[in-house]
Amino acid sequence: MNDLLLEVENLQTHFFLDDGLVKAVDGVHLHIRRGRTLAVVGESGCGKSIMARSLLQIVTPPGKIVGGAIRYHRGPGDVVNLLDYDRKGPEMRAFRGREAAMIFQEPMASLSPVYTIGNQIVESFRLHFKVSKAEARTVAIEMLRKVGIPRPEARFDAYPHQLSGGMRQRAMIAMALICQPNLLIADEPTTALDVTTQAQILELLQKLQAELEMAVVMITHDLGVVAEMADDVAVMYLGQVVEQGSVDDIFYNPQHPYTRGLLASIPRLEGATRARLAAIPGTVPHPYARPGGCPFHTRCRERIINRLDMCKTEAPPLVQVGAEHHARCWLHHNQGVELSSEAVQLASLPLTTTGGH
Amino acid sequence: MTSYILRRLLYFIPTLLAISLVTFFIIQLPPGDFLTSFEARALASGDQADLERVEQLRERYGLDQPWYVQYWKWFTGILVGDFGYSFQWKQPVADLLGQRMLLTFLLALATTVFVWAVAIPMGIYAAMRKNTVGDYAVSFTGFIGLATPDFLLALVLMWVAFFYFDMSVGGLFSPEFEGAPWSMAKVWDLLGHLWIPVVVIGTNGTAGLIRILRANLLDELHKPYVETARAKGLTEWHLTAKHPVRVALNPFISGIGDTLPGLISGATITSIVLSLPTAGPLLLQSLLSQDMYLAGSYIFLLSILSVLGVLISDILLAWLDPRIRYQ
Amino acid sequence: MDVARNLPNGMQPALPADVAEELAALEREDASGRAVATASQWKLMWWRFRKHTLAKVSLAVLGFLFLVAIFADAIAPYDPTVTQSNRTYAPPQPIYIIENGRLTWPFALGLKSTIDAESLRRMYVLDHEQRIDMGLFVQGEPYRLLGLFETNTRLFGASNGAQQVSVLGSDRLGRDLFSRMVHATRISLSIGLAAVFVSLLLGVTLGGISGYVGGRVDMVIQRVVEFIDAIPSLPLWMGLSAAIPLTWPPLWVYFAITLVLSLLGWTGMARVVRGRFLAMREEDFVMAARVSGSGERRIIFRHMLPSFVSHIIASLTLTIPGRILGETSLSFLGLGLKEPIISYGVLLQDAQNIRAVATAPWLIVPALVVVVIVIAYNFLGDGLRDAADPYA
Amino acid sequence: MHNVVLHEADSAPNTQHAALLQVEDLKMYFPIRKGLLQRKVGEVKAVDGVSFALRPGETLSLVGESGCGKTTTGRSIVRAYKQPPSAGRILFRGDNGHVADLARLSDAEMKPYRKAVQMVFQDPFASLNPRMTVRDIVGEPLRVNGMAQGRELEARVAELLHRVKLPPEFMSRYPHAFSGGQRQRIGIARALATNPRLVVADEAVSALDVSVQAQILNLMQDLQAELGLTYLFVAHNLSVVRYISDRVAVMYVGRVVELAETSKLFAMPRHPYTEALLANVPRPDPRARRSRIVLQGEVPDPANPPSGCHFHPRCPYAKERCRVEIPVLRELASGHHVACHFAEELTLRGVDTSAVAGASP
Repeated sequence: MNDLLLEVENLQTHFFLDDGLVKAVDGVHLHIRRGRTLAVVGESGCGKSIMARSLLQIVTPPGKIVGGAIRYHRGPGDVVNLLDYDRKGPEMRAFRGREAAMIFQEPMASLSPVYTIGNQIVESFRLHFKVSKAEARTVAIEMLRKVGIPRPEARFDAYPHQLSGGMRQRAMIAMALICQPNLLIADEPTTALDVTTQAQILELLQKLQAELEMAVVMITHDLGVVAEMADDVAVMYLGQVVEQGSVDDIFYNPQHPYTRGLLASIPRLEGATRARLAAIPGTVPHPYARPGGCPFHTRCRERIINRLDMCKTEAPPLVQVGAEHHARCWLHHNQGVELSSEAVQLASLPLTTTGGH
Repeated sequence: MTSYILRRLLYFIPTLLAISLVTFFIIQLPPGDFLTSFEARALASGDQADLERVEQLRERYGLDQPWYVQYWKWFTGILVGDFGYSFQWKQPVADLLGQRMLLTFLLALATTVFVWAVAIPMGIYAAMRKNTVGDYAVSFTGFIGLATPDFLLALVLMWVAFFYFDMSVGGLFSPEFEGAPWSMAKVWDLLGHLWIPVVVIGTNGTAGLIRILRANLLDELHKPYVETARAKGLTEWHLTAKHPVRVALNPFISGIGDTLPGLISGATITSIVLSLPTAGPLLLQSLLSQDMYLAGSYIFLLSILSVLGVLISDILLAWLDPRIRYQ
Repeated sequence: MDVARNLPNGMQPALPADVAEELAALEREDASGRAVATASQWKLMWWRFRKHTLAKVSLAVLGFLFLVAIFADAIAPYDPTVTQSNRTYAPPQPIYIIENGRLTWPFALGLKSTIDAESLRRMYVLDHEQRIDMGLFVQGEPYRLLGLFETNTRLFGASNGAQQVSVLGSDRLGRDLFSRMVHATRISLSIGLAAVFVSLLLGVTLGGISGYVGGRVDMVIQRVVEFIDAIPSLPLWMGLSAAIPLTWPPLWVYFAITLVLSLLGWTGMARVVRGRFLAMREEDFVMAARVSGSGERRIIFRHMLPSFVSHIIASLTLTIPGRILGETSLSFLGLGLKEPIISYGVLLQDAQNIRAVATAPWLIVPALVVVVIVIAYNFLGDGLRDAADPYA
Repeated sequence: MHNVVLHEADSAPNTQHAALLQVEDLKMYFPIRKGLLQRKVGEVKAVDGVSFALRPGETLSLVGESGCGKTTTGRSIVRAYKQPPSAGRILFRGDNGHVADLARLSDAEMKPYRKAVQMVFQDPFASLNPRMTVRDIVGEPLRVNGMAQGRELEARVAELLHRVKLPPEFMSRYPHAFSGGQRQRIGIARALATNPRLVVADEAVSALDVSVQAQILNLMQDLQAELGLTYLFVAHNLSVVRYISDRVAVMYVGRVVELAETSKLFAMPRHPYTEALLANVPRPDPRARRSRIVLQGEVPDPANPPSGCHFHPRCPYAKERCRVEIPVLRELASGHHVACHFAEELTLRGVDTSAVAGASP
């Protein structure tokens, strides 16, 4: 398939802190396809934001990408491993902003308070394209119009604090899309917004994605947003992708106990009132005290019911459970309960995808 | 913006009044009457001209009247350029202070330029190279600078110049230019002498500003908007210089208000040690001899200079930071 | 394969009793059982502070200097006020512990003095013939230890009480510089603390009122703070010090100078306290305490104050060196403490002109100690500030 | 003390109980001060005439977006602010049947009612004093109200921890040792310490991860059943509200725009804003993707709200009348209150509340 844009293989990003090593991202495999939306979903501390930053290599010390590969398919047969580039080098900087752009959770904090919106939008454009100030301004105002900011000529010279939250996030989007990147990474783009504003921004993102035919990586903790936006979904828990598949696979045929637990525990709008939710017991462990074996084993009902003791000691491999559907769980391993250590080694190899769309 | 500046200028008036009151209070504090001792000396020496002058002064500054009359006469005098009379020098204060204040201000200005020129690059360097040998070197030098009293630095520099270069480093001019009229050669001579007091006075402020800038910048460097800039593809230097440095400089600029009084204080003590023809040594003498109008005018003028510094820094800050401007 | 897998979304089977128990046990494991769990604020701060090596060293240095200040009488080998005309500007007599390449009992050399015929100044050379053995706990002039016990044992000195060793030389009146420095430590360290204590009282009171009461009161106090900050401190200090009558006894002068130094210094503290109060007022846990029925006094003393006491201590530590430098500068100029009080500034008066420094460079040594003290306070303050908020 | 006769909670269908709490035309304005003299230049009308009643044992949820005044309403009721409400009455029925207007009580007069009215906060990190042990935090209401001390207090704290399913041996630990969910349990234990009758839960589960959010919601339901608590549940998330509330009040810029039984409000909203809110919640159901009613604009600033019906600039059904005339909250059907001029004429879309999809029994 030539629709593959970015291929993440066994990505590992670790934080070297005074109090110990935190393996924020610990062996993540992902495929990001052109024109599609991949949602990466998980609870706080699962490493999804660090994973997103690793894609652009903007993780700063004490964090460091310590292993893996990020292959960027620039065109047919033109594949580069981004991790071969120096994190501060010119190739990586040419990639950032131009090929892949990013928007962040808190639009107020993510915009510099002392420069105008226009200045910050043009900055990115003029960095990657040789254009005059006047041309850049025209393009930027056009972009502001496109993201639905009224009176863009006037807003070009406004400061971030003069805009409302929703407008700021639109400005952020305009800033990210000004170079027409192939990939947009959106880190919780609507978490800080009200529901009605969230709906506006989500709709805007969908419209722009279709128009610009870009791939979107959507980082979120909200399964509602995932269901609305995603084509493919990766569920993360403690630095690993525990399950990935199409949005239908994940929502209607979840295979990992964590995904099932998550789906059962989210409150829904429909249904009887004053009902009970099915909670996952315990809390996400502290990153310093990461459990051995399967990281989820301390909270996994199914492990306890099925009396699978290997979950405590050995990390499960990513098992293919459907055409494009994988889960990292012993329950699905064909050997079931008894497993040789060789299988564990096999599991750490990169997964092979079968076919495509 | 204009209304902001006008408002700030309006605040300036009560501050001016308050400073004049405080100054007047301070110069009135020491026990004894300057005039009385002056008179006694004049009587003892039998100087009739001095005795007459005593009467004139008593009349002109209302010295036999209650303190508020004295204050009013003194304050309104200042407003028209009459700073009073120095009993010790037997001259109007304004004549005595003129050139010395000019040199004091020049020194403070030169020092500010020096402080900024040194502190900004060093502070940025230390923050961007956090926890490297370079950072430690800058920070440690800064600490030494902060901890060394001005006079010690002055003495050490003088000592080094005296012993190793056989140079006399006191004063701002070589003896041949001391009383000479201004000329290019004199200016050149001044510049040759100026660097020692500038370094001595500036070291302390430089060290302080390096620390402030480094700390501010380290705070800013972790803000999300820096990450945004990084995600755009800017180089580390470019994104640091354009974004966080700009924000980190804000407290720096508001620091002008604090820096100026500091520089002037430093200048006072350094001037005394280096015997510079600035206002500092004159102040010390006038304080020791309780020459009230001279001392009072000096403290008053320095305070005004400092308050002006705060005013300038506030206006600059409003100009630089849109969040303040639109408040 | 397994049971749970084929259940529809959200449907959970009823758990067997032992499974439920195991889940409950898992939940207990969550809260980290480490010592950290029960560590109080101060313990957490100490753990953080410990990582700051420079701050720890500084704490040790300052602790040592405070010990010197407390036991100054015993540590100083001689009476700091005794003048000796035959030892004016006597150079330091180093203490040797190696003789002919071998370790030996510490000793010093005596001084031979001659009078230069031309300048009429006394010149000194070390007398290699005259070996003076040093001793610990030697007998010297009597004094009162801590002002209580009459004794004449001094920490160290020449074993033979009749001989004199000035390890740092003598000043222009032949007084032993080392002894004078030991006594100066007492004054200079204490005046820094005292001045900061007065600033603390003023700052906490006014800042607290400003932050807690708010409104117009806050506004007035803020204007006063701004005003005081705008006045350059040294000229004002000089003005105020000059107003201290020359006839006052030394102790009064000491207190007057302390007051002068602290009158301008409280504004920083007031700012800190006000800022903390304002921030704290908005804290959820303060609101929670109010909802619980806690009175204002309990809220202030049980909830607010403990939250920023550590910050106050840290910023206090950082203002002490400024006061010490202030005293030193004033006294150096002759406007602060005066003889017979001995402070570092008073000692440095002797080093006021370059001639004196050129002939007797050891007179600069007190300034180096001031530098060490100031640096130590700065490092200590930095360490405390970093540790002050263990929950950040 | 202001004694008032509390009438029957008129909004409750077939109610036999008198209301526990009746809020009448509550207003909370915060001054905006500026300049050298701190002159008042305006007011934020955070809560601008809110009325509702709470029956004993029920849960009423206040729902709305940021700046709608829901949190301020909750906090005003527990008198968490130093200033009293600007106007209106907060009538609370004490244990002995006496009714007091909490809005007008002084701090001292309020004290006995503090025991009966408690609060759970949103942020489990900020709401626990990090410098106090769990024993001191949970025991504080007991201590300051003179209800227990020493060993008795310790026993009561242990019992409370047990109730919120935390091991009593956690008592001597500090908050930093706990996760968000555990901290929120501690916060609940503190709120329960004085055996309150009314608990105001201010976004009590919003800051938690979904898996933990479910635990806390279930715990709160269990506690309500065991202890007969009455909840005022403040939230922005409509899907959370469904699980815990008997009735829901939707707020917009300081006013209640709709108040009804949960199932009715969800199934048949009568206010355009409620309809939009329901339509804008992203559904965790990819096959149910459908066109949203995307509202224009954003929530207005409560310091400077639009005229007439605050919602009119964003309302797809707005007419001229909405711009000029403020709609009053009126009872449309039994127990269903709406503040919209055209509530009768509009047919609005709700959600399906009959199915059990997604919820466990």
